[in-house]
Amino acid sequence: MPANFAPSAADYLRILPEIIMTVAGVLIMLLEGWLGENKKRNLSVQTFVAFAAALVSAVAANGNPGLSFSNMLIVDGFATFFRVLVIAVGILSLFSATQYLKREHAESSEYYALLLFSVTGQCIMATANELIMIFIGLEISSIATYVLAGYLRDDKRNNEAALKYFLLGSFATAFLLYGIAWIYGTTGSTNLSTIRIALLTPGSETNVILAGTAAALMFVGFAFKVSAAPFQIWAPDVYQGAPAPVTLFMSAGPKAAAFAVFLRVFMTAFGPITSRWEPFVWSSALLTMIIGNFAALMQTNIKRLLAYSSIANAGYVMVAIAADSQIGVAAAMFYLAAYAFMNIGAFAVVTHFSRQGEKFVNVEDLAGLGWKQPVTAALFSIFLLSLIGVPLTGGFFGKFYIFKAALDANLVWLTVLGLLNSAVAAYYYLRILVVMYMKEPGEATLSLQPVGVGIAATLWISAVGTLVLGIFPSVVLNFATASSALVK
Amino acid sequence: MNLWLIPIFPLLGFLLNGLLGRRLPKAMINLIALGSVALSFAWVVKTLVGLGPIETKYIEHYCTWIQSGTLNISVDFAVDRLTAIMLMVVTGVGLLIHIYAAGYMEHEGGYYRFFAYFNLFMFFMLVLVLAQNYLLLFVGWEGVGLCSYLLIGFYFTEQFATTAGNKAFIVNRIGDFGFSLAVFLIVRQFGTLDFTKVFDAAKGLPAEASTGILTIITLLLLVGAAGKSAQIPLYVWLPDAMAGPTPVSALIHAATMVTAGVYMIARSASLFSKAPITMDTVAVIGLATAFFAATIGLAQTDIKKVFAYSTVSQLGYMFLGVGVGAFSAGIFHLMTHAFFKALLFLGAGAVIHGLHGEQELGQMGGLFKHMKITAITLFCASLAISGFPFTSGFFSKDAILVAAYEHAPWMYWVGVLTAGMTAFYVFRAWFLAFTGDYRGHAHPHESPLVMTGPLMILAVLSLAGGFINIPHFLEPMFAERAENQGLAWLSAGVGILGILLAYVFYVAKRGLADSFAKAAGGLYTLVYNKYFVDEAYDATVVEPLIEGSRTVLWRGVDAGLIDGTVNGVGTRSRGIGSILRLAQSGNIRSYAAWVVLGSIALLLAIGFSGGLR
Amino acid sequence: MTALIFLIFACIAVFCGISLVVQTHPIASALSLIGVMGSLAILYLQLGGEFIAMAQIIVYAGAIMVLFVFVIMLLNAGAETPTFQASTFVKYLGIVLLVAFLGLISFIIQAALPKTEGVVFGGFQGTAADVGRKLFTSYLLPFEVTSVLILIALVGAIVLARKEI
Amino acid sequence: MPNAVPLSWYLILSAILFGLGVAGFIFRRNIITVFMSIELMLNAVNLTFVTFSYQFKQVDGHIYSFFVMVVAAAEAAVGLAIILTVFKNRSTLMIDDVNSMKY
Repeated sequence: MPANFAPSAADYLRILPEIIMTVAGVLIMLLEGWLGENKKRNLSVQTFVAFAAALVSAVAANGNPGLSFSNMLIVDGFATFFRVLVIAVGILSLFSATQYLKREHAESSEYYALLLFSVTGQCIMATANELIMIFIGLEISSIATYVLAGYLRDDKRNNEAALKYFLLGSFATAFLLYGIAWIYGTTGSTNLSTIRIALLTPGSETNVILAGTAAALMFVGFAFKVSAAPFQIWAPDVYQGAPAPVTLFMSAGPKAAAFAVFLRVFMTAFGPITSRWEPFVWSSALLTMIIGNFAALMQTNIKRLLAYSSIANAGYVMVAIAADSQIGVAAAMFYLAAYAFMNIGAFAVVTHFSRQGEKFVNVEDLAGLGWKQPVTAALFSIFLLSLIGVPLTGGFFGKFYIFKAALDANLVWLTVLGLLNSAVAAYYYLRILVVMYMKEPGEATLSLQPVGVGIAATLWISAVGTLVLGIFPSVVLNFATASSALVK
Repeated sequence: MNLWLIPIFPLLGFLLNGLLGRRLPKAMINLIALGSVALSFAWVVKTLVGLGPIETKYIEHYCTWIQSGTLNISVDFAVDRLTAIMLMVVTGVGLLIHIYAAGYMEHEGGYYRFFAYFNLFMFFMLVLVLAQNYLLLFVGWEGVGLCSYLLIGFYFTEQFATTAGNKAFIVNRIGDFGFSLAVFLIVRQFGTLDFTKVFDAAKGLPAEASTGILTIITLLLLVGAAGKSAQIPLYVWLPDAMAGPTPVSALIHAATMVTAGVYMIARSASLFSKAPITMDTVAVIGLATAFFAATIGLAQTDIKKVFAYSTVSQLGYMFLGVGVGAFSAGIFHLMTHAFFKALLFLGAGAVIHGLHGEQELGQMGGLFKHMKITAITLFCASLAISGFPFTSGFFSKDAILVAAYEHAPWMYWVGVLTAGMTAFYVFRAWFLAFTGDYRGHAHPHESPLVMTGPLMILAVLSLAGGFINIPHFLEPMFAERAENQGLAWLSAGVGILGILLAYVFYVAKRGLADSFAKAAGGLYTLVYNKYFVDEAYDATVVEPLIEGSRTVLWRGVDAGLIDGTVNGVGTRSRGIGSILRLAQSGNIRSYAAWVVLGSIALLLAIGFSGGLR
Repeated sequence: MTALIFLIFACIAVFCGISLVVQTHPIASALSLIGVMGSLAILYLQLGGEFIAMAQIIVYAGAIMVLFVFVIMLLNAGAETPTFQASTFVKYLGIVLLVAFLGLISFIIQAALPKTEGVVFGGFQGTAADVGRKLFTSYLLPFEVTSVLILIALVGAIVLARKEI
Repeated sequence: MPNAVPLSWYLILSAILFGLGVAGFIFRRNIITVFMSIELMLNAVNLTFVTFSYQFKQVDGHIYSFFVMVVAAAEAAVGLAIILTVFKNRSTLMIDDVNSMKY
């Protein structure tokens, strides 16, 4: 325990992104009162500035990596990767939310503030080096997301989504906490590195069993947050019910952050007892892929379909975790980045298309989009192709690395079944493409307005991101590989 | 040599036409689309002239694509003799078909879109051919599949076109599954994807140690090749793919893309030749496909369908060739096939064009006097595909059959029989279309020069293309096979016999065919319905997939298990509607029950078995 | 003495816990929960957690539960109306399974836990001063971060409950 | 009767309470009661923390349970607000009635 507890300047620098976002969140709520009704639109600009500043400071913080605040936080490549990722997700969801809120006549500073706070929580998760910090970060992120999911509180679907998300989320968190309590009891600490050391010291057999039990309980909590089977069950309902830009955010940000802590906890703290948790991650990965892909086959609601696709994608990342290697971690990181872009892009199209009150959310409604708005449809196609895993997109390389990592770890059957799954997955993405390009435009498509600035920005950035990750994967992959070494 | 320019031209064409095409006049679109392919062709010629005899492989390295651990994949293009042939075929035939398409698509909607996709296809096909490692090849491989899908579904208003596009895509996914698994295994085994390194490493492996893994890898590659090249059992998509515009059928589904599987096997010859089991499988699949598709071709009445099944059949020949180790013969046939099959399709397109969209042979007849050029050029192509002496097909097909004879004589005999059938049904189509009396209602007319020009060039190539001695050219890469004049003449004789039979059945003694079909009865029905393979696929693969997930997820688990314990069995089973519920019942408590069940399962596993070891 | 107190309050806690699960009226459930919390506070005291025992009473039983009761009153929530009749067999099966599962867990804990000395009253005193010292040194950051959490809860509750968006 | 209580008794008690919380979540139909079951689970967790704190003779466990309480308070505020909105829209507190999205 360090003797001097007073935080140093370096400590503050390392949590500068969180500080910026929190302060900005508070300021924006205050600003609304001063600005008055007609200046509301500037709120999104200010939020963007805050995000951008946080992004810069997150990158800057990586220049001076290390532990801070009595080992509560760790800033390293891994943390920076996920911080940048979740802040980027925040920015993209901000772009698409602005237009949505205006459309629903629900623009208010609280939405932006909650978005900022939620991303703050995810940044804390990314940097946390302590189970208790992870827990608090997770709760900040989750509670803000619960509220966002029910943001349009006069909408029945919003309510239901929020309630389901909240009740089941808290339920799963209780399991996570119980796991934390047991790991504390087993090792006498909640610091990840200390736990690792404690588990490495040759102890009694019972100790390992208890640690395994604790790992299983924590697995429940994390698997719930990343929507991995058999704890994926909340995701379709919540994704369907929440406002489209919130779904966009939920499916990328909190998920990425939850995977970050998942990776860090299981690789660092539970690294010594791999043989205990690897099998259940393995089974969960397989189950997740199968449930996600096969259930998506028969969906008609596009939000629900994408929700199942999001579950299936979580399954692929679980495969990378099951590989339990440095390459696996790097693959998971890469895939999460690629997934964030393609998924956000897809949901941005849904946001744009659904119109006020989310009237048009069926796959069939998209009929003829390819002719009515060729550019939107083309961008959507890029995202779908990436989700299918066609070369030159991020999704392809993501899957490539993941399955390569799995093969390197001798998970031959998982690789075979995973590849089969991604072959099945092509079918339901394809259905969207077919409807878009090969059906006559229907009522929904004909009444479509041009794409607004915010959603256009989201679409283009996501498309560029997807393609860049597919054509020049080295840039991100090298960073991921370098930083994955730190997670051990 | 700037090899990268070769694929870049069509890519530029795609971008220009794709982004600006809507606002450009047709002449401009033509200029961009045709010009880019012409430039690409010119650059190929310049490169090949510049490289001279290409004794060794010429490789250009551009950049490192992926550096991950020990795996290093770079963007490299390479030219060797095999590539040179493919480049000439792809850009040359591609250019001719582009020119033809400018005439054919004249009055179709979405003109710019069509050429944008067409150019994109050329780009990916050239990447596929030039690639120097498996990953880059896979990029091209997937890309051409995508373009094929887009172009099959080009007439999006027709429901059939969309389902056909789906079928093509999904079957190709099965092939891709095999291919990608093979790629992973190659990485695992050799630590690289670079062709030269992989093949050198494979050569260095001792036979006992390598046979097993190489057999698996090559079998998986074969799955990929079979999907792309429409071999049994993955051939079902190709006949349906004819729903696309005819130039697409000619370029993608006859001359170039579908031969990618053959090219890939020839490219991986070093791996395949060390896996005798796979080689035999390739040969048997090829032969079976050739025979099987030929029998189906006998009974088709749609002119494009006839040629589609003949494509499947000819691809089977190529597989037979590479399967028996005669890689050069396989590639030889690939080239000549590109000439005469492109010609057959373009000719068929000209007929359809002249008849305003009529494709049924029953609605044709006596067209010779209306469209002489088309008829004559098609006749040349038919001669070539029948293996008539001294046409291109004669040389290439017989090279394959002779090699097959040396491998196993029975393969030769089946092959010869197939050759006879091929000659029969191709000429059957020709006679039905061009001789006799006109049976249709449209006003047939000859196509413009922009369409007949390419036909004539291809006709010359189909007749004389066999004198390009490909096996000799490829000798440094693949050992040349012995010749056997006697066998060659025998199969040519069977071909001529087939032509004569067709003449007897459809010109000299009309009605004989019908009575014959009647006599065959059930057999004819079976063949006419393509052995009910499509129906079997639906029943065995597609339906169970959908139905299975529906049944298992909707009914089984939740209704029985969760609701049973939570709410009591009695009430919930009331009403049929409530039986149809998933695990996703929408009920929070049931969701929580799932979470609990999952956790209990985990804990039990940990507690009892000491951690699921 | 320690054992007796433990047994008494453990029994109260379990009894109240069961009561929470079986009562159909939410107010009854809420009161049961307060009972659990109160008895747990005593157990905390036994374990030397004086600060946490007080917080348990003041924060949990005092603030959070009042909020619950308030909402129950506000919404005028009545007793649950059974929407179905669970068959007796299933009911008893459920109880048996639950007891069996709890027994199993108890057994595992009993067997797997390292044998340490028992709890005696006063064996360890975590005074409020100790807690405070740690909270503002080692745990400074999480402590500060929880302020964000509270802020979110505040904003969230307002967003969801106010009249217009 | 022994004067010292084995630590495992406390842990068993917490496991039982946790299990009761889980049971409450699954078997109760009033949303508020379901939510209270979660609070019961969190209480069980707190007991575990405090027990282990005794075992290690350090106050860290107390601090963890303190944080859990803070989180529980925050959750209660937001959760009850969500329940309020659900009630406003549907005029019901029965959890089984909130199932419009399924399959």
